[in-house]
Amino acid sequence: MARTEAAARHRWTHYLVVWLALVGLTALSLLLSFAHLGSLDTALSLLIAAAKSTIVLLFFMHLIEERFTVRMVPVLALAYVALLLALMATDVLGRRTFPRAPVPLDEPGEEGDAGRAAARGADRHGVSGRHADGGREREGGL
Amino acid sequence: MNELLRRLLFLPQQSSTMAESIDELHYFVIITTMLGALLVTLVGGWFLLRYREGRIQTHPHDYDIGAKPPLWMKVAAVFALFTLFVVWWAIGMRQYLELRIAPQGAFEVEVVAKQWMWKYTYPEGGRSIAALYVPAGRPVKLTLTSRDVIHSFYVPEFRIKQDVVPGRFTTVWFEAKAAGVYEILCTEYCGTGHSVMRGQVIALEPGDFDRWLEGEDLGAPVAGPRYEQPWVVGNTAPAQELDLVRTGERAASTQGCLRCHSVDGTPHIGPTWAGLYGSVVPLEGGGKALVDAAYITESMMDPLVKMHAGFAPLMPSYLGRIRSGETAAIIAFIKSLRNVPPEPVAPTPSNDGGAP
Amino acid sequence: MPARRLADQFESLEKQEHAAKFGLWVFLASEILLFAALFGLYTAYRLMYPAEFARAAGHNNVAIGTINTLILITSSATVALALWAVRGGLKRLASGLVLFSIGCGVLFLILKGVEYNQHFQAGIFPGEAYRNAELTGHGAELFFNLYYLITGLHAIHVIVGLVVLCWLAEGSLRGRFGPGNQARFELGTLYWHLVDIVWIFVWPLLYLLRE
Amino acid sequence: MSEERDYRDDPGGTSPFDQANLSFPPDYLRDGRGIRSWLLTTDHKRIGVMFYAIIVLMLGLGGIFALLIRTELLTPERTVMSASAYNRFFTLHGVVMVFLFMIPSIPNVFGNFLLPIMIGARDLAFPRLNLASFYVYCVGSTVTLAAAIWGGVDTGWTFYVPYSTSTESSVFLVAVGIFILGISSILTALNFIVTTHTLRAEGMRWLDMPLFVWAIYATSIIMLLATPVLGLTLVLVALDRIAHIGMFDPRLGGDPVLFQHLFWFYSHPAVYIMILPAMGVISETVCTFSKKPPSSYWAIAISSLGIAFVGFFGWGHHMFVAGMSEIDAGIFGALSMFVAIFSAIKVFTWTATLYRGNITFTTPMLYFFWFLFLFTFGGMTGVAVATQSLDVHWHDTYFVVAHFHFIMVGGTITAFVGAAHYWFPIMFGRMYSERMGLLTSTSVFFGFLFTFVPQFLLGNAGMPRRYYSYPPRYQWLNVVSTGGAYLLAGALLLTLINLLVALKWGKRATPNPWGSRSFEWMTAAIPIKHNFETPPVISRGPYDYHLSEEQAHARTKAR
Repeated sequence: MARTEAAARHRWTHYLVVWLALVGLTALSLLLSFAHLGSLDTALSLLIAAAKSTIVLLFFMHLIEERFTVRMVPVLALAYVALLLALMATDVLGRRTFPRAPVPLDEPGEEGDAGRAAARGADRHGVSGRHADGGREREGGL
Repeated sequence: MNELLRRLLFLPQQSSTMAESIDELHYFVIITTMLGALLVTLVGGWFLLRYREGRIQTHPHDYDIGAKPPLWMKVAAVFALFTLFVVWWAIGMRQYLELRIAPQGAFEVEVVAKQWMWKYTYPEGGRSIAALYVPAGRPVKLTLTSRDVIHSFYVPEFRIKQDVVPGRFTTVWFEAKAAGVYEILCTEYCGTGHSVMRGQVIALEPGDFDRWLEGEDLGAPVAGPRYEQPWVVGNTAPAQELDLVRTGERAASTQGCLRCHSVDGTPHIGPTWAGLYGSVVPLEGGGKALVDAAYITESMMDPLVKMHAGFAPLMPSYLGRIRSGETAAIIAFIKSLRNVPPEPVAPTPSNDGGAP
Repeated sequence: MPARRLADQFESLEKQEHAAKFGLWVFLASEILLFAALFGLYTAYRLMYPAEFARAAGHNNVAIGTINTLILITSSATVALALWAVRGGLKRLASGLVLFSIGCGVLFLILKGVEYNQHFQAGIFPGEAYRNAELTGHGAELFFNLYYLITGLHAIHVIVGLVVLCWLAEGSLRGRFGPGNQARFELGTLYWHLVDIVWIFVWPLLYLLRE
Repeated sequence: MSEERDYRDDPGGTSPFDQANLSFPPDYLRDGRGIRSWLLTTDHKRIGVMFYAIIVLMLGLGGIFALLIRTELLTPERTVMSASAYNRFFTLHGVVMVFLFMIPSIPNVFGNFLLPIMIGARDLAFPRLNLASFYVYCVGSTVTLAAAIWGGVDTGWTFYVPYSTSTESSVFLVAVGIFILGISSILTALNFIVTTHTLRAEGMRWLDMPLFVWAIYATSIIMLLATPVLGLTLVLVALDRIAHIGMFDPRLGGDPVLFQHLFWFYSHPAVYIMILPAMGVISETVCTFSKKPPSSYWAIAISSLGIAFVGFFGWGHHMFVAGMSEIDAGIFGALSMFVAIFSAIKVFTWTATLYRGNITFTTPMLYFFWFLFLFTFGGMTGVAVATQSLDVHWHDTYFVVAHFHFIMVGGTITAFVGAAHYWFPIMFGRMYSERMGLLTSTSVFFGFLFTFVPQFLLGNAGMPRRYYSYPPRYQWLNVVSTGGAYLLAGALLLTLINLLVALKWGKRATPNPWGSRSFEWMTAAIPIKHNFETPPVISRGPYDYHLSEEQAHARTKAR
């Protein structure tokens, strides 16, 4: 009970401050997105999103007042999300033997030479050395 | 030793340059695995006997609730196991990279898989179906893609396998140690015909291969191991001169005809050839047709015009893909089967077996 | 129906309430992994088609996205305040705040609908029906597929959250929740915050990371 | 009202049944009669028993499909069915065995029944959620099986795109069915986790919990975090089939390999959903019948959690030849090894527990012995197939089939049947025939060996899985395997008959027939509705064999 009473002792301004912080971060993220910082964009906006969600978790959802076991639950879940995203991304980024993005298929039945030409192209570019670009648009990166 | 273990473990011949080293790791891993499992079981079994209730009653001092193996033993066991796994991983990873990265200057062939056949395109534009012709003793790199679903290109004797993904180009390479015929299997489940989506790698001596590439009908025997493959009639060296029927048989197998057409009357994807020649068949959309040389030729070049009723329109056109002379030879072969009694080929309207 | 009743298997109310709250957190963890699958696909496809994704994201209406972000953040704050009010015994304030949050949620959905409509006008449909002439290429199609899937799944959660909020509003209007009797109320608010957290990530991914 | 006692009633009991003999409340089987008292029960034991019945039914169904497949494989070409029928049967076999039997088997039957008793709780934390989980499971399995009638499914249980999005069979229904089953899994897992955290009896610390509880707890973590990913992935497949959303469709630029990532992100940890509870059963069995604490309680408990966490790291070793990047192959290969380390720690600990024990050789113990061999061998071959270059040869051949059947059948089913014997007295208050038990157990083992050892050799020889017709050189091994399958099926059927006979005619069991110290045996011969008349107070560990049975009871204060 002690914990909830402690929570009840917050003044309403406490929530106002948290809300203002969230709005501020939102505005910051929006402004940064207009600045077009290139590859920094992604990192910064995700960082801000992480900060915002942490604030919501800690103060709106009162995780800060919870026991250790409860606190571990979202941490664990987010760790697994990170694992899934990281290893999927590693696969996509690390593919060496063929174009990273799929090439369009020919219509079935039609023995188009386009696919074959693409195959040769992919083969040449994708495999024997200059694989990193594979002739497809992948400049920039995330 | 290698040969003995290979036979004990039922492994196929080691016909590629990579196969032997992979098998060596295989022996190491499997022997350790079996010894490990056996050791644990024997120790466990011995404890079960030694400390059984009946014996404890006569030897009460053997029962000790607090008995534990010393800590160093556990640590050592875990450490040893960890080391073992790391060694496996290190060797396995090195070999895997070797398997994945083709050497420079490999002979390149493009492979297209579709339900349920393999098609190959060679650098000079030559093509073949089902049978992949490669030079022996030279690295061959395949670039694979699929037209429909995921397939997997597997040659057990080469210890290679690579999924063939639609919309992507995957590669695999091998170097056949000697001329011969090696089986290709599809190992990624791809539908009704998955298990008949097979083919052969036909490795030729380099000289023979060049002649084959130039379009010469070798007619020459291909030496190699013989598998009992009921659908491939002549994949090893016949002693006598090849006659037209034999040539047709061989052409039918290398062109992949026998992937869909049986020669003994068994129902399959396409109409059986047994007793086909000279018969009158019902056509899709009504009508009948007499199966003669003209009809067969037309069906090969433009299969969808006069479809045998009850079969799916799966057959590709062989126009421009079949060597001169092969058409005639295949017709001769079909003709030679005219007296083989076909089993009642009831073209089943249901989507089972061969005619989906 | 009395809100505080001790089930047989618990020895104290405090423990029972802790169990309920912990259970909800565990459930939220499961929900996060549900979204993870879509975010995983987003990551992979964005790495495959970076340029097309950026161009397609530019087509999304940043204004609507940002307003929706602010709406959800605000509703999250008011829901948190409502819990505070319940704890402090301010029943009318609590129900007012929950009703306000419901309004925010509905507004969010309306704006979402407006945005969907804009996309439909431009011929941006999910899957094979896609027929926008400007943003061609598989990357753009995949982006909008993911857009519909992520926002769709999120919208489902918003709707479920709104149902939960309605239940909270009804309960607090009838005085079912009060100081020391806010456990169930808190569960409802936790779910609503999850909706907010997911959107906090959706917003930069679908709207901000553009050309 | 007399049938269905409100669970909020005073546990001391004033129900009509209690009045007959106030000092002995009726056991859970007799507390409330009539079908309604079962169908609407919130008693975790009754829900466990209901799961038991339906799950054994599913095992039988999956077994029938297995026999059909094996029969077809007797000859290289057609034996009894067409290729498309064969494809439907192996898919059904996989789907039924994995999603309808294996995943819910031990957790939902024995976990449900025993977890609360083992931690001294009166029920699970959310009894109604538990009942909901049961009905969700029923709905899910009905939908899934409806697909079998509605044209069948021919994708294999892995649902690889783009085949699953293009084939003309009822993939949609199955995907929906499995999604629903996933909800059931998540509800059960949530319940177990919360129960373990909040309902431990007074005085019971985490390290006082029986090892089975640790195993179920670890399993629940995996279920909870992995299942949603599969659910969503299958929804995407289903959406593709009805709305052509094409998330993985190469025609629309999608990448089928990503499906495999998401699929195995669930389905690899799912292997541990299946084997971890089995390990829990084995830990209990080995301690009880050796009359010794495990040689390291800590090692088994922590390695359960370790497997749960590290199990998520290995999914990519299903994709070494799928066109995945080499970097990922390296990472996944290395990470997969860690799971094996944790499993090995368990195997060592079990074996060491036998050392200087006082071993009663009963049927569960015999199952333990088979498990020890089959699991060790199956697990080691698991490390072998996670070795990249070897996997290239083995991938999608019968070697892999044999490997995972060693774990699934040799591990999980062995432990499931072992558990069925071990906990039979507490669940139904009767003793089974020990002689028949030993006999059937031995037949199960030999049936198993004859079924699956030839499959290892077939895989080595290069026979791909899911083959309807195969080159004739593989035939004799297939014949041996089919023979073994019939032996295995017969043995399992005999086991079932033995237990059913015991249910009716077995000797009445005493409260603690095995002389165990674990907490579930501290109750009445058949537990009463709320397990304990007074909440237990625990002041000892679950494997304190140095205490006499009376002392053990005294320090549990259960009854």
